[in-house]
Amino acid sequence: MKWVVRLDGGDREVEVEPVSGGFAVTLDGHTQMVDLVRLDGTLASVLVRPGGASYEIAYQHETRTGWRLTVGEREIQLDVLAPIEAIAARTGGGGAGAARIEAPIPGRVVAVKVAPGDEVRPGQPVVVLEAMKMENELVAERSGTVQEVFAAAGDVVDAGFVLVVIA
Amino acid sequence: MKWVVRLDGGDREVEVEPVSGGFAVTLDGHTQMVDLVRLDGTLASVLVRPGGASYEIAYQHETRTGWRLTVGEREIQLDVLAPIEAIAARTGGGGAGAARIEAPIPGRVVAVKVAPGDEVRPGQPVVVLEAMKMENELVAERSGTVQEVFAAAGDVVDAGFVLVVIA
Amino acid sequence: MKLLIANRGEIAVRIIRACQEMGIRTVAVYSEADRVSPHVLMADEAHAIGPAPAAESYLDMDRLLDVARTSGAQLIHPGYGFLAENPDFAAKVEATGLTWVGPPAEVIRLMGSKTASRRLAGEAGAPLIPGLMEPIAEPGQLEAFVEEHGLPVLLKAVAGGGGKGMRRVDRKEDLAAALERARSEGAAYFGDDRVYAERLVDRPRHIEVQVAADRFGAAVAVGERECSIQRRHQKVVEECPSPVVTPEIRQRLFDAALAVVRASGYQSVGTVEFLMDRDGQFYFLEMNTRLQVEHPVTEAVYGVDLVREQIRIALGEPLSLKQEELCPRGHAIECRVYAEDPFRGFAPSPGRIVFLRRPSGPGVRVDSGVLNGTTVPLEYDPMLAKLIVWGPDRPVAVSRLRRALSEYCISGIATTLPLFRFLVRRPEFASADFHTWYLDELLPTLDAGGGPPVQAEDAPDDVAVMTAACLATLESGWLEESRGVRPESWWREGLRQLHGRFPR
Amino acid sequence: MKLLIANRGEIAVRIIRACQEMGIRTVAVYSEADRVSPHVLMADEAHAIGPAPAAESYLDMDRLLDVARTSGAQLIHPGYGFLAENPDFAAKVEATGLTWVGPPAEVIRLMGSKTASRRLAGEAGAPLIPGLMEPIAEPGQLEAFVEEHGLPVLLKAVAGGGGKGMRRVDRKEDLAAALERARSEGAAYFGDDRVYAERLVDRPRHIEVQVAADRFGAAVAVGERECSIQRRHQKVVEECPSPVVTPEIRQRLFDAALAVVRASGYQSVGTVEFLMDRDGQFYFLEMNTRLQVEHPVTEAVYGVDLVREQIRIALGEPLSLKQEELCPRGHAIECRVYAEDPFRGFAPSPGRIVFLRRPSGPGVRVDSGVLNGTTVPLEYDPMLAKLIVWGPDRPVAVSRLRRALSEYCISGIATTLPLFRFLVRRPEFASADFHTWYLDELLPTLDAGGGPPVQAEDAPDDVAVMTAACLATLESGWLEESRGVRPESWWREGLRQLHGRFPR
Repeated sequence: MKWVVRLDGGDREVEVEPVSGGFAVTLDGHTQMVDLVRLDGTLASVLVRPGGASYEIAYQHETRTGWRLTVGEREIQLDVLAPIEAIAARTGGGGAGAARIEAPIPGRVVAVKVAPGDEVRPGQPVVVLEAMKMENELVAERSGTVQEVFAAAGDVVDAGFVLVVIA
Repeated sequence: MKWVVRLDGGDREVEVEPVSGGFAVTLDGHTQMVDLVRLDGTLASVLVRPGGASYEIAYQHETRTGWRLTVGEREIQLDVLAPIEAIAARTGGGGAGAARIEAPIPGRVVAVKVAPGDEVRPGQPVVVLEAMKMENELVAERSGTVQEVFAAAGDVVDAGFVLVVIA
Repeated sequence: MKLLIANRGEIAVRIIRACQEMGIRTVAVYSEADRVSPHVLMADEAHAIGPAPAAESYLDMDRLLDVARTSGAQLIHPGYGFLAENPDFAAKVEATGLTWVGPPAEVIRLMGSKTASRRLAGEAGAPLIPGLMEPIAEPGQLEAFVEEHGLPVLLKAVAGGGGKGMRRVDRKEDLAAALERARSEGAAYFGDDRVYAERLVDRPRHIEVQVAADRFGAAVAVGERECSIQRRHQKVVEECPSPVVTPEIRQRLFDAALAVVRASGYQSVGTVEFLMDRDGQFYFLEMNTRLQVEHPVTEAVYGVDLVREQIRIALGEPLSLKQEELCPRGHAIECRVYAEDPFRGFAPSPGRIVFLRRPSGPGVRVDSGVLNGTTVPLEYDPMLAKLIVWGPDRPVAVSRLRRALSEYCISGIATTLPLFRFLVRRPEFASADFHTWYLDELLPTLDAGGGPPVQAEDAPDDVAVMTAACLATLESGWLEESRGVRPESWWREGLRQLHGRFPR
Repeated sequence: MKLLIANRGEIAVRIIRACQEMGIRTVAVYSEADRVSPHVLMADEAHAIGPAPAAESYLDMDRLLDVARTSGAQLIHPGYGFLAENPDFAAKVEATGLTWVGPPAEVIRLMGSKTASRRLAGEAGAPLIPGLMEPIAEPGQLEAFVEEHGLPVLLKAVAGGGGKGMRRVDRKEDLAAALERARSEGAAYFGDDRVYAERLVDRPRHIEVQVAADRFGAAVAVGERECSIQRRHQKVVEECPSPVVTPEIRQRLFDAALAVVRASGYQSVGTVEFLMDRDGQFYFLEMNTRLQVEHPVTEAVYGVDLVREQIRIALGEPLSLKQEELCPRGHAIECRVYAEDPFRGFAPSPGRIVFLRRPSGPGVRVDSGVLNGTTVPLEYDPMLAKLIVWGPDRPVAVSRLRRALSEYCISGIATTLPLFRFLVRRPEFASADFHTWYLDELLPTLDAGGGPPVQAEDAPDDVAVMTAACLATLESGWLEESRGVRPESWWREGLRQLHGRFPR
């Protein structure tokens, strides 16, 4: 199975094939054996062969494509995309397709500044989200028409919750 | 909802009614408020009102009617039965109904000494179960005919697993 | 005997543990946000005291006294924060005939005033930072002070504390406006618009002395702590002993601290705080009339139990600690684990903890106020837990801290753990070359990008990339599908369609 | 530098932690039963070494040396158990050019023989229990010994150890048969049928001295431990210091232990074990040429890191410990948490751990070899973890132990935790009035019924009864049904039918 893993803005192509004792994973033309065992829904033991390097990895599937891994002392956020998605995401930025405003951290919606049908410009505030004592303004990243609004003032939302869809 | 809770061989009748903030629980004619919150599948916080006594209770639903609770420093094993079951279990002991030989601890089945249709006498060895380096002989508690055998030599079974049913 | 804890989180847990070891029964109180908090689960009894906002629960004095009365508690322990330094609450508790686990109300009141406590400390012989001894009545006083002592100066709210209510002024022309703002901030935060001025000490170290005194006049200094690693005047890392305090300085610190204790009639455990300049001169800062967050580093090095001692003193027993028997051993460091993202300006990060693993093993102690699977409430101080390590000397303690940090894992929310992992590898940390401005100066210089710089010994990106791809493969249902099982969720179905366009 | 750990469980974790703090990379090995054990997860690399049975994995010397070679490890740490006291393995390791973290192979071999080590200790001046200095060649020697020293006597396998291979004889007419059986047991367990005899010490205490010696001739005694609470010669609770050892006895114990160390040419950390009779006389028992399970109580009281010291010695560094600087502080107690049911004859209790909560807070250390949600394998020693508490004196340590035990929760399998909760409340435990037969004599006297006697302060039955009824109600689906949701499982359907016959 082929994936494009996006990390710090860079894309890496990865191919994963199940084999006895784990996965054969090809990255940058180099294939290694990844022996991955999940202990529960949040923790995995990973051994990479040859070499046997051992990693205890806590993971969260945060959004549809977004994963957060704790590898050793590092906390790493990355997106795992099907190849077609990676291409769409890269070329679609300017106009086509829908853009979603997601809650970057959990919080309480203080205000929704748009309604379906509104035109928005890049940088225009769309939602105000409060977490503890700080207010965060979420802005539109591109111009378009507000298609759907999934939150209202007073709602408490998790990270990754889609607040507004702009078409 | 009415239950009979069996603990150390004694039966206690308990009535549980959901009320706002928990359950009204009547035991020995005395009703108390039990505010029970489950944290996950194994741990509950219980506050008993009035008084507010707080208990952190780890629990396991071990067999169909069997529960094991850790209350403070005590580990308590009890059966929670529907009233009809309690009566059946109490009157049925001598002859009628089926008797089940269950694995008292997890282990590996070394030998099954009976087959369906065999007649057994009380005290007759039915299954040999090994846990670590010890072999435990499980014996029939009453006479009857072996109805079903659910285990074979070599099986690894959990506590409470029904090995043999005697009718 | 029964003790009510008017607090929550890790300090409530700490107090419950001390009580359990002393055979004292405990009464917890909880707001609606805290029904399944650890202190509720661990106490002998627990009572609801109101909605989540602290003003309607943990700060509701009458409600707390009510619970104390109906539960039959004889003592009230305030922990730190909330009502711990509120003299009115202490007075109410005592008026009700209950025992207040802390110093007398009038001592809390006296030391709660920055100017009154400065005056008292100065009279007792503790060195003071040059500054005004009285609140500023009119701007001319401030100008005269600046004329004499120069700039920069620090304007401080008389009622301030815990790093709040301070304003630095560098230019003469800003003085008047700064005074105005400092006054209105003081009024807003503390209900007291009085402000005074001190000379600003350049890049100082924060050194504090742990004290304990009983009602019979006995008092001891239980070593010093260094708490110079702060962010915006809030302590983040603390250690005992201070790496720069010599035996000679230590003796003078102890003398100054005990002079303040005696002059104020202090009874209970408490902390006398000092600033130390680059030349090793130290100055009285303030006294905290309560248990400190960082008390465990002192416990680790001196082998004492400060909470037990505090309760014993409150019960009228004489001090069990004797100055000549207090003998430090080794070195201890504490890190405060907050639900904040240190590389995004310490943005708060409430949410649900989905995975929690605490470090353990030799020389490691964790005082935690959160459970796996529970939600960190939005309403309170975001400190989740404290990690304390001890080692026979500072280098071993530092390497142990590094090891313990690598074992500590909290997923689901951002925490300050990555900051500590970064700090513990800095050369300034190893050489203890820091001051109270260190962190605020360091963090903006990092090419942040939302995280600490990656170190050579860190796990490589490749491992994360490969692991994420394997996890996505497992969750995609593709493995089931290739065994003839159809994926069922919309997400899996979508993935299947997307992948269907590519050769496998 | 890289170190291979030829072990599993908590001791592998302990060694990994020491290595991490020393900057040494670690190589774990695992059998098929241990793929997700903590030591595999924590090490820098991990290699499979075979199926679950120890003989095919953790005892497979060639396989271990293979992994050491291919992984590039320079050191091998054997932990305790498995190959830790196998002189052939130590010799093979050294022959391969690797560094063995332990004493030289010939010292292991020498001290592994009960009679040879007795002879050596006696010649070095350590007091010996009256007994034969050579294996019994023919029954007449045993009869002559009994003629001189009386009964009862203890027959011991020359190659025995760890409490195995011992047989008590009380009657003269049983001597011959007992000797026969002891010989065949020795042959069966240790491949060595040689047996010797000692006078049986009545209700002795087990006292042992922790030692450390380097290759330059320096040696220190790092205090003593008392390990008298045993079941069938296996230690269950250990403490440091011994509550009955006076400074004068301590000095004599240290002298005897160090004499044995010097006479044997010992290098590494190790333990010299003694029995002490009711009059305070002590006798050399044996020397353990490895790290002990109970080493953490010494670490807590003396503020040292024995594993770090052991690795340093193996690397050829001089001892960092000096006798005059070793200064005990307070008291520490360790409990060994086994997957065994102490109130059913210590029946093994393998299975899956469904809930695990470890105690924490001041003075508490847990060295654990298991994770929540994992299965305890059938194949190995059933020790899951060690709980170690420290307090400034023994009474505080005992109350802290009690508190920590109340926080410790392991569900899913039976453990020895209930035994410790029972023990810690016994008056004999508080007064330290015990001996090595104490537990074996006490347990049969209990009106067991499968658990410890219920104490007055225990939670009442009613709470369990009410809670179970509420949980059953929640799980029955009745609440959903009363809201119009039909129960779906067969169990819920059955319950609904049963309850349907009764009025609600």
